[in-house]
Amino acid sequence: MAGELPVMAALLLVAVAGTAVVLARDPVRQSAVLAGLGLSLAVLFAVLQAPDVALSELAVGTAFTPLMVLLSVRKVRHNARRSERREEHE
Amino acid sequence: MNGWLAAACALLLAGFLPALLGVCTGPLRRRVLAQNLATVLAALVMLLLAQGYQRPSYTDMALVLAVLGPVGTLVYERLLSDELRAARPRPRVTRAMTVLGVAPVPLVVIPVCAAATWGRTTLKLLFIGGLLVAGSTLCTRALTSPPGGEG
Amino acid sequence: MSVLPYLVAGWLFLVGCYGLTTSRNLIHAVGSLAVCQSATYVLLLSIGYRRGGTAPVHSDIAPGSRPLVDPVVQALTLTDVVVGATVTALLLALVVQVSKRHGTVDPDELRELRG
Amino acid sequence: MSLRVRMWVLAVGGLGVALLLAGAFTHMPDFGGTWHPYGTRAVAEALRQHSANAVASVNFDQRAFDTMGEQAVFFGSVLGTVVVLRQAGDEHRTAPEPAFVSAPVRRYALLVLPVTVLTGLYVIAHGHLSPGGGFQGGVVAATALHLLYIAIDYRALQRVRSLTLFTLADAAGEAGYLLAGLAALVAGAAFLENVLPLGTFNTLSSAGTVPVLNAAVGVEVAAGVVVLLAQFLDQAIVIEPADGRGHRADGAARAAPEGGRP
Repeated sequence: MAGELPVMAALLLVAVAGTAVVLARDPVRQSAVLAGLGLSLAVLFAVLQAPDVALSELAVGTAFTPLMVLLSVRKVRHNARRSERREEHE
Repeated sequence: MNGWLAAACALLLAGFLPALLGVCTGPLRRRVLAQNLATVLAALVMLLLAQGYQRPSYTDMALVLAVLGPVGTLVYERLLSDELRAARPRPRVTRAMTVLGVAPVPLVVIPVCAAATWGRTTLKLLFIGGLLVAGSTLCTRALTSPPGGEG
Repeated sequence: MSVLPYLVAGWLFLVGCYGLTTSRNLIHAVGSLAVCQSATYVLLLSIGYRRGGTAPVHSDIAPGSRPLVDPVVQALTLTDVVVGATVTALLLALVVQVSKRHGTVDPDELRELRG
Repeated sequence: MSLRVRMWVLAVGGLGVALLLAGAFTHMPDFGGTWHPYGTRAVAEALRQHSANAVASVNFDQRAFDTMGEQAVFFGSVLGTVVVLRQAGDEHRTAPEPAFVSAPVRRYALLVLPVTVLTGLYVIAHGHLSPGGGFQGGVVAATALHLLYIAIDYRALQRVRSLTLFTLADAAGEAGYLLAGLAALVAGAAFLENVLPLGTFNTLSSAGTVPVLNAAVGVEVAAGVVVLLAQFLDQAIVIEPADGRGHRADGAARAAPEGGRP
């Protein structure tokens, strides 16, 4: 039972982080929490003896996904501002 | 469960969990600073796990994390620098975050180095430790530097 | 205890679905979908775990010296993590396109626009 | 559907799924049990094929055909993103603005960039020995290139990143995997069968075709991620919708069919 303590701790972290991702309504803040979920998942995979999967999750979760989300947010905000300006114009 | 795994558990619950909660709540700058701290702590947990499970090959995870973690933080610095620098943090906060991000690294890396067999693994561990210290210091500095502070 | 990891996987899936349903921003919905995806990773790897086992990687241990966890589920998960991230990218690209067309990414406003 | 109706549907559906999952979980093999019939056989097969990393052996040898499917999904997603985010006719490109990045960040990024690329290549090259492989290392190497954008600015990245070259590399990786499979057919074996000499266990040149397929995937993933991020960077930074004239033309074009309908 005591041997499973790391697994239990990592599962707790993943459950907390996953819930927080859903509850963070602002996409920019959500992307930071998503990176946190990626880290927690990587730790869980490491204690489940899956270093290959943990590497995969780290490679994708730390920089790639946040960069993509932030770039999308930037474009979406830009489009929204433009659309507002257009409505004011009309 | 051996001492290394116990240490990893303790670091996970006493270090990583608070950092994760910091990422989940609060204003954006605090979240990004906490995320940087969480990256460093996660890398240290990986090192402890590698030693605890007697698997030197697990250190690759810490290596990748040490290399990519600062990149993830700098992405925010680059794309949201206006929002992040809207308010200047107190110097005390800056100092505390710098110490929190650097101090645990030698506390973990040196014992793990001492326990591991001398050779390529030691060099790799020291390299990871150096990367973690440099990345953590730099990210904290970049995130807390005053607006328009380019040199 | 023996079902706790499965329960966490189920929880992640359901909470992701909740986020998808109540989302007011398509980018947030894509993030919630990523939580649903991670539920599958947790479930698969929990099935493959073996108490006292170690990774099925023999670069630093002798074959047969220690019990090993299941490599098949790990192989399934590891490809899906990377492929899933690119599918997320495709969804984000669609969101960008929607915002370009309609100037908003709120699903409710989009429904009103369509009439 | 109003929000209230939607919440009711979600509650009923969620409850149903939760009950089904709970029912299924109680009948699943216990967490951490010793019964792993597929795993045991896969490890034995990996050792027979001289592949130190059993996970890589499953991916690129025992279930290589399945990985080809995964790779096709990857390729398709990249292709779909390129098509969805391409520059439309009424959009134009602006020159990206130079950015001001503080000197320490710039120095750090330029020092770490080669280290990150090397880490990525190391992870790809040792995929059949230690944890890692083409999927993971490819993403690491591709992320490294974007340190140029983070530390300097987009123009620096554009100067280094030839999109044509990376698109070709993406296609070459996908094609390389197929060709390696076809080569096995030419050699008189089944598609994607491990036909190369197996080599010495736990050395770089072991496990037959596993490192070859691994490298093909690594090239494809690295190039694919660069192409993917290039689309997002272009959209966020250089592609601007047409202003003024083109804008009104767009509005007029949309108004015309609506006006003509009644």
